[in-house]
Amino acid sequence: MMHKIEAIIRPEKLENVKDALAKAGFHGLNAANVVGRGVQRGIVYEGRTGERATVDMLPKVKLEVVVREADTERVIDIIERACRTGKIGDGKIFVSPVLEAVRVRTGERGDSVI
Amino acid sequence: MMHKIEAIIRPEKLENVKDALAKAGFHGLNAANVVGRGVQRGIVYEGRTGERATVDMLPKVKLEVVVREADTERVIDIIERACRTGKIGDGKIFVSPVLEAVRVRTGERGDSVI
Amino acid sequence: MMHKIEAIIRPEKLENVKDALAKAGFHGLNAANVVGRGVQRGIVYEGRTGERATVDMLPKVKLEVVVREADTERVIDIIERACRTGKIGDGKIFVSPVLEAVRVRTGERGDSVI
Amino acid sequence: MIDIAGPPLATLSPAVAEVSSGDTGWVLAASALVLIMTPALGFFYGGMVRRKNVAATIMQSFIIVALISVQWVLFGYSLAFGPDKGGFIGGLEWAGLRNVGLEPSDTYGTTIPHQAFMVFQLMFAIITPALITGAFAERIKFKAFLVFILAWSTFVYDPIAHWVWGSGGWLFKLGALDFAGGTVVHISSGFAALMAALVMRRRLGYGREPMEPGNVPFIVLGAALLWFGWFGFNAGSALASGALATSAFVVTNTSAAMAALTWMTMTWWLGGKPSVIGAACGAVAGLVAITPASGFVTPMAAVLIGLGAGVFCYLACRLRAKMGLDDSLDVWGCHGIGGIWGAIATGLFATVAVNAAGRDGLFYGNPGQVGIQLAAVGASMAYSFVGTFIILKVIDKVWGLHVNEEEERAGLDLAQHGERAYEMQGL
Amino acid sequence: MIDIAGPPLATLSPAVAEVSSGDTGWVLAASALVLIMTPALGFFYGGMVRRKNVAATIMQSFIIVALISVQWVLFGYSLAFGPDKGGFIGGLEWAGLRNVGLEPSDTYGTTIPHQAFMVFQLMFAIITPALITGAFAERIKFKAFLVFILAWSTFVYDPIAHWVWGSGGWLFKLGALDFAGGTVVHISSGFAALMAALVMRRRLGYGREPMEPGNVPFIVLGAALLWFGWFGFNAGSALASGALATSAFVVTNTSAAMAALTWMTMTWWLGGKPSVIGAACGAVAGLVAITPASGFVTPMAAVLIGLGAGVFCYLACRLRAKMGLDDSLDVWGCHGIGGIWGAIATGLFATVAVNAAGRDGLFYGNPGQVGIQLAAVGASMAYSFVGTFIILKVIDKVWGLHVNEEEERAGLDLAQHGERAYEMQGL
Amino acid sequence: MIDIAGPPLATLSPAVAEVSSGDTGWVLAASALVLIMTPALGFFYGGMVRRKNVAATIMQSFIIVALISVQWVLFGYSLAFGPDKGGFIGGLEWAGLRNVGLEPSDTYGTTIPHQAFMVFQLMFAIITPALITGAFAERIKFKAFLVFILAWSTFVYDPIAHWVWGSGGWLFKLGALDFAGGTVVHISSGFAALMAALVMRRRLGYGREPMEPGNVPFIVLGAALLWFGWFGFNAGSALASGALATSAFVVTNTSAAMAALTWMTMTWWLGGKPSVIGAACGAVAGLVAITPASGFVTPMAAVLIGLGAGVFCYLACRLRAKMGLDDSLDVWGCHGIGGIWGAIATGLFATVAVNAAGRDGLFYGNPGQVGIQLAAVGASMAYSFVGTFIILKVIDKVWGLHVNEEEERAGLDLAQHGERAYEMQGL
Ligand SMILES: Nc1ncnc2c1ncn2[C@@H]1O[C@H](COP(=O)(O)OP(=O)(O)O)[C@@H](O)[C@H]1O
Ligand SMILES: Nc1ncnc2c1ncn2[C@@H]1O[C@H](COP(=O)(O)OP(=O)(O)O)[C@@H](O)[C@H]1O
Ligand SMILES: Nc1ncnc2c1ncn2[C@@H]1O[C@H](COP(=O)(O)OP(=O)(O)O)[C@@H](O)[C@H]1O
Repeated sequence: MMHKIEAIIRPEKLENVKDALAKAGFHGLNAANVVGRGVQRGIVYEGRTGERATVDMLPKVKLEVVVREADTERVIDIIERACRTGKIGDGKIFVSPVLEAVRVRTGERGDSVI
Repeated sequence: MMHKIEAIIRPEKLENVKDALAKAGFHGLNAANVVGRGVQRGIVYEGRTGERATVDMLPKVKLEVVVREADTERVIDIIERACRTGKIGDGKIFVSPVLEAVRVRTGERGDSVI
Repeated sequence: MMHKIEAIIRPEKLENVKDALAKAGFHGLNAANVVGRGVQRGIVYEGRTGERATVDMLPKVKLEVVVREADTERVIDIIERACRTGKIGDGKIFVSPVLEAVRVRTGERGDSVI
Repeated sequence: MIDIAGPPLATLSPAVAEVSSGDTGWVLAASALVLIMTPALGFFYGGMVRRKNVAATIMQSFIIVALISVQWVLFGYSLAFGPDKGGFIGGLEWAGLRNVGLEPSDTYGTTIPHQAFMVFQLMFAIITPALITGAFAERIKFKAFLVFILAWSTFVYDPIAHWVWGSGGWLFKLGALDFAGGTVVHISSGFAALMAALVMRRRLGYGREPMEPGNVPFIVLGAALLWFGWFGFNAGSALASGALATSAFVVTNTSAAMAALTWMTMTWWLGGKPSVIGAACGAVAGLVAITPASGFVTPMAAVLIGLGAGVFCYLACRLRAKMGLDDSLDVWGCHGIGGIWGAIATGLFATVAVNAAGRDGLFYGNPGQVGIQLAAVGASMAYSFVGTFIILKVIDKVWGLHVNEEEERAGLDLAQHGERAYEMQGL
Repeated sequence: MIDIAGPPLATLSPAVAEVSSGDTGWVLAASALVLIMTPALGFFYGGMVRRKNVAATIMQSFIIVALISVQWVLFGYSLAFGPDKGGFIGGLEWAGLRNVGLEPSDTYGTTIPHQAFMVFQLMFAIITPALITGAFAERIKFKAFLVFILAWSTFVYDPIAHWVWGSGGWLFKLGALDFAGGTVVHISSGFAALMAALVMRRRLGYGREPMEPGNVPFIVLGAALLWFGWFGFNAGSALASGALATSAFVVTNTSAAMAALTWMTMTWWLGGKPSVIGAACGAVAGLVAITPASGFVTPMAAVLIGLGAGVFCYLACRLRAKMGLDDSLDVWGCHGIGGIWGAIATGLFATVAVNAAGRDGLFYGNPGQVGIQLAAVGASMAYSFVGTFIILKVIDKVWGLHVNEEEERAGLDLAQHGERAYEMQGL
Repeated sequence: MIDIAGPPLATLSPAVAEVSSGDTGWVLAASALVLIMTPALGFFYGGMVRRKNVAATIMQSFIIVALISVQWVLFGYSLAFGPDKGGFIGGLEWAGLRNVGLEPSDTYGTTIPHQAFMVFQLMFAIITPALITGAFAERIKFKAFLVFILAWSTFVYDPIAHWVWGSGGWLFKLGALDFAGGTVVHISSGFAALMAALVMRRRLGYGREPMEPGNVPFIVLGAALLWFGWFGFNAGSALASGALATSAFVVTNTSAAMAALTWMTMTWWLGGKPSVIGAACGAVAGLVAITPASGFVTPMAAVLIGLGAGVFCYLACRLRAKMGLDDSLDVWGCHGIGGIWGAIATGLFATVAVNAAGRDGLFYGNPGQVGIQLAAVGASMAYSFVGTFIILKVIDKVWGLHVNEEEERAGLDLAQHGERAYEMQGL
């Protein structure tokens, strides 16, 4: 079986984590822009003329890596290390099961394609 | 175990559902822009000079909330109520299993982090 | 049970695959822009004045279709055929379990809603 | 457009009715420059609103160009500059431009075709109501907006223009100095905006949700084109090419520059960072403040006028925000306060050394001028304030002023015009 | 650029060869104003296409400025205005601007340097082919485009310009009134566009997929700058500053304004919502229609001309859409129909009260003028129609006109120029 | 602004101190045109940077307009044009515009108000330092930037302007031909840019990550407005309307056009596709190269000058890239090399047939002119190079030149100004 590791991280950390994963041999991944809310309830936005408002949804990047079950811990570890600043807003990682993987180019199946 | 609740909703309902979830104590969530097609097969787009075309992919927001299994029903309920207009295009909610959750900031694991 | 089929494909193939799915009766789906890296490590970008750089994250579309377990193979097959060019970068398909589906408009549950 | 006591000089010599090709060329060029200011304002404002409202906001300025161009030709010009009726309004004798021909008028701009004066004035009639649109941005119904503009132009702008610039106008006779429209253009629109912000409900989420400007480059584009066009506005108001136009050109540039630097510095100091939008707003504030003074003051006075504009207008905008008033794009702070500061500054810094046809101000030994300036300010302020109130209330009763909540959430671009500003990036 | 029967007035007095500084200044300023119109057109068109084609569309207008500027200096000006050959074309005696110096010509613009007339005319030669680009937007190969523009300019524009404006040109002699280029510029390009839409295949997905405009603010920016520049186009065509230029300026503004209001109202009425793009297109249609009339009609006539432009051009665009013709950005509806309406309207509303060197139209007791106008319309229409057909067919044979499907899907920005208009937001 | 040997012609006839309305109108219009060039440059540059830096980049140009406008009035003009001190610098006698009035100067622009000359010159003083900003784009601290601009203007630009244009300036006396500022504007800024690229560290990821331009339409918008404004720059430098202004106008347009075509062709040939950005850069390069020559050469010479600009500047930019030098937006390639080519080309193609007050160049039998041109080039190049080095080093020591890594990653818009260019599309 495979796992999908979804990490919701600070946008500015994407470069870091991409490099770290590549170094460890994990090339396959995809990422998208999301906005999110967590313990980090938002930041104060100060307008043109000093008015304040709270932005509760902050821009994040959602990184997805599908890996063999055996690699899950290693990948989590790499992501954690690459993304941790210790401050609120560092993000979350979620792991979920993946039943099958297909390489579109060839039709190959299974965890060899990832 | 945890569940990931993915709700594909009308963009204009995001504000509503965010507030409703926060009131019920669910702060953690993320959202992204998607386009989708469902029973609502599309709307007619009328061009500059009256020509018509059908847009079959409509803009939606995909909201993701990871929750403890025990909270799943409550969260579904909150989302349903906040997003229902009764008209086609209200959206769908999908629930899938999540095996693990990690807080990047601290390295904590398990359903206490969500 | 249901499956979520996530396909990361070339953006220019979205039109194709949408049509093919509709023809086979699969209307429900959603899609989003992502960037991704895989075997296709990137392309060379040539700047204004001839300087080169490698873009390792390429724009892709992530298509999601939730289907009845029984339809999984057919949908994979349709996607594969609609998206295959045989060249690196054709993309990947991942299948994962979905426990529940809800139609927001009516509150209906189960695989009849998809 | 110099307002001085007594009958306009030109009327004294109605015989000199020859068209000067140099002056006409300059006034036509200046008219084109002022024309581009209103679409420029559309971008200045359009860049400040959220992206769901950018097209609608630009549209408001653009369509005003069209609307007032027609109104002016049909009757607006006649109301403002036609034969005087009791010092308050012009008659309809010139409606449809009857009697407004290609020979010079014997009253206005006596070396250029009467129609050249008419079209130059038109550009002022266009931009003034357009300035107000910043006050009700992102929430007004398009239909209500159109009616408002037409009514406001006719019942507020045209009379005030007559008072100040029309031969026979009562403020004209009082001896107020207003070279290029501080009172008529900026104070009238600035206080109309204040009233609009008082009458209309605030934008949904105002003060809670961030209302981030949708497109900062558009703001700067608009400000730059406003600056560019303002040379026509002020230097064109000499209605001739030469020394006075040059002087107006120089002080206009100087005040804009100084105010841009000042406002930016204020944001740096009070807000922590030098704001790009602040620099753009500052330039506009400086242009506003120099407008009435532009034919009467020296470049060094312009430095001070710009400095004052940067400080006063910025503080006025902050004050407005603090009071929770949703004058969405700070028309009052910029044009109302900038206009008042300019009118007063004219009373302070004016000198006949720059313009023999003008008057000296306080610092040149004529303290009385400040009082006259304040009278002109007060009159147009009060009239515009009350007039705007009545017009808005009537419209609200008859058609409703606001879009409904759903439309406001969706944005005016889609809700009012059925067009998104930018192609939906629907993959 | 007044076309009236008989030899041009200037030739009667070749002695008066002195440069007027006022007139030259105005013509240079007007030339600069017209220059900016072509990039403005690029934005007007660029905003209407989908975002994957915006840079390529803007590029088409921009590179035409460059291409025709060189063509004109090398031989284009000589073909259009050089010594007449049988009423049909100018000779190559002035190629490379030989004999085109800094003294006034004894034929064209006799109070300004000959090169000033040449460069003013150049701006018209630039914008005319640029107008056509709206017809084949989003699908033409860049190379085919370049060849087309060069050939069309040389074989279609230059001759027609000679017929109508060249001394000795046959339409010139016929007595057709065309102040600033209704026939030469708008009808020729409008019908070239129609032919292009007939010859070329439609955009992929046309009529099925929505083709949402990529950037509405750019459309308005383009329209506003076109309006601004059109003052140079029309008022500059007086080739002197003064009463005639003023009159042209005023009617230009009035017609544009009225047409913008009208078109917007039509979209409100037939489409349900007042369209921003409609207001912009309307302004352009009004500018087109007033072009031939701009030196001959009164402001009130301009109101009616603008009204007609708004109604007729809008309906023409809808008709075009209904016929499934992919004149992608409605060049024919705007320029072809607008140009015809303008030419006819000139025959209706022209009056020597405005321009003694002109003629009266139908409403001023000269019904014959309409016929002359129609002859000029018919001739340039037919010539442009046929010429465009031949050029396109030849190019299609030799290089192919269309990008391939894959390139069209990807967009011309990437496929033809290797550049995306906006940075990929690759996170 | 013609630099010829001997005392300026005007000083010979100080009696003729009357203001010409035609000339003044043209110079004011030209000043407005040049003013818009600097914000235009902001868009030209702003479009080339990544979207996270677009507002900050536009801001740099915009705020320079403000900063130098004030500097110039306070002391800059006096340093550059005030009473000569040893051929090297002007005195402070004209600080605060003392003695700079509305009568014509007896030295500069003798038919226009002295302030008109002053404000026209101001526009050149504004754009020159703005050009340099392309060299350190996307990484300079805003505060350091402000100090740099103020210092560079004062210590580098003002002296060089004095040498070349100031009456008494040593290069002026040498007999170098520089009609509109090839040396003063382009070579000085181009080599300042080269030095900036040498002193400052490269952008993070330079040469590894793609640095895709954020907004190509803005690049073309900027280039188009630069082209438009450059008519004021070059044709305005005649300081009068008439034949010389016309000639400058025509060659300016021709060179820009030819260079745009050439650069585009070079990218097609060497890069595989005709680049939109290339066409825009080419136009600018052609404008740069024609600048010193614009009052002295024929249109056919302008074709060759444009051709050379397209080839040489493009190759210079590629060379720069190959050397790994991060002159981010190719200021050196465009302005440094374009300026040198223009200066030399002036020495080659100048002819008194175009401008009797000028000189013949090599191809007209005066080989010595090339040497004089090279002397002027060398002097301003060397002075600017060294001056820039010192200023940058001092600033780096005192305040630091670079933003830190985190700020650079986040982009200058947020890091330096706290404002995003485009609204976060936070759903
Ligand atoms: N329960 C959840 N479901 C989905 N996404 C979540 C959830 N909780 C947090 N997130 C995402 O994770 C991001 C970071 O969470 P946050 O609580 O701010 O981090 P931290 O735990 O370090 O303070 C949020 O912005 C949100 O996008
Ligand atoms: N089978 C599916 N898989 C993935 N997404 C779906 C599926 N069916 C519907 N959706 C998403 O849900 C959205 C709303 O569905 P729709 O059928 O229009 O709603 P309703 O059931 O209320 O009519 C669609 O736009 C699409 O994004
Ligand atoms: N392990 C993975 N996890 C998540 N996404 C992946 C993974 N591997 C590949 N992808 C996605 O699939 C896309 C196509 O993969 P690629 O390897 O380039 O295709 P191919 O196998 O045809 O060469 C990538 O751009 C990336 O978005």
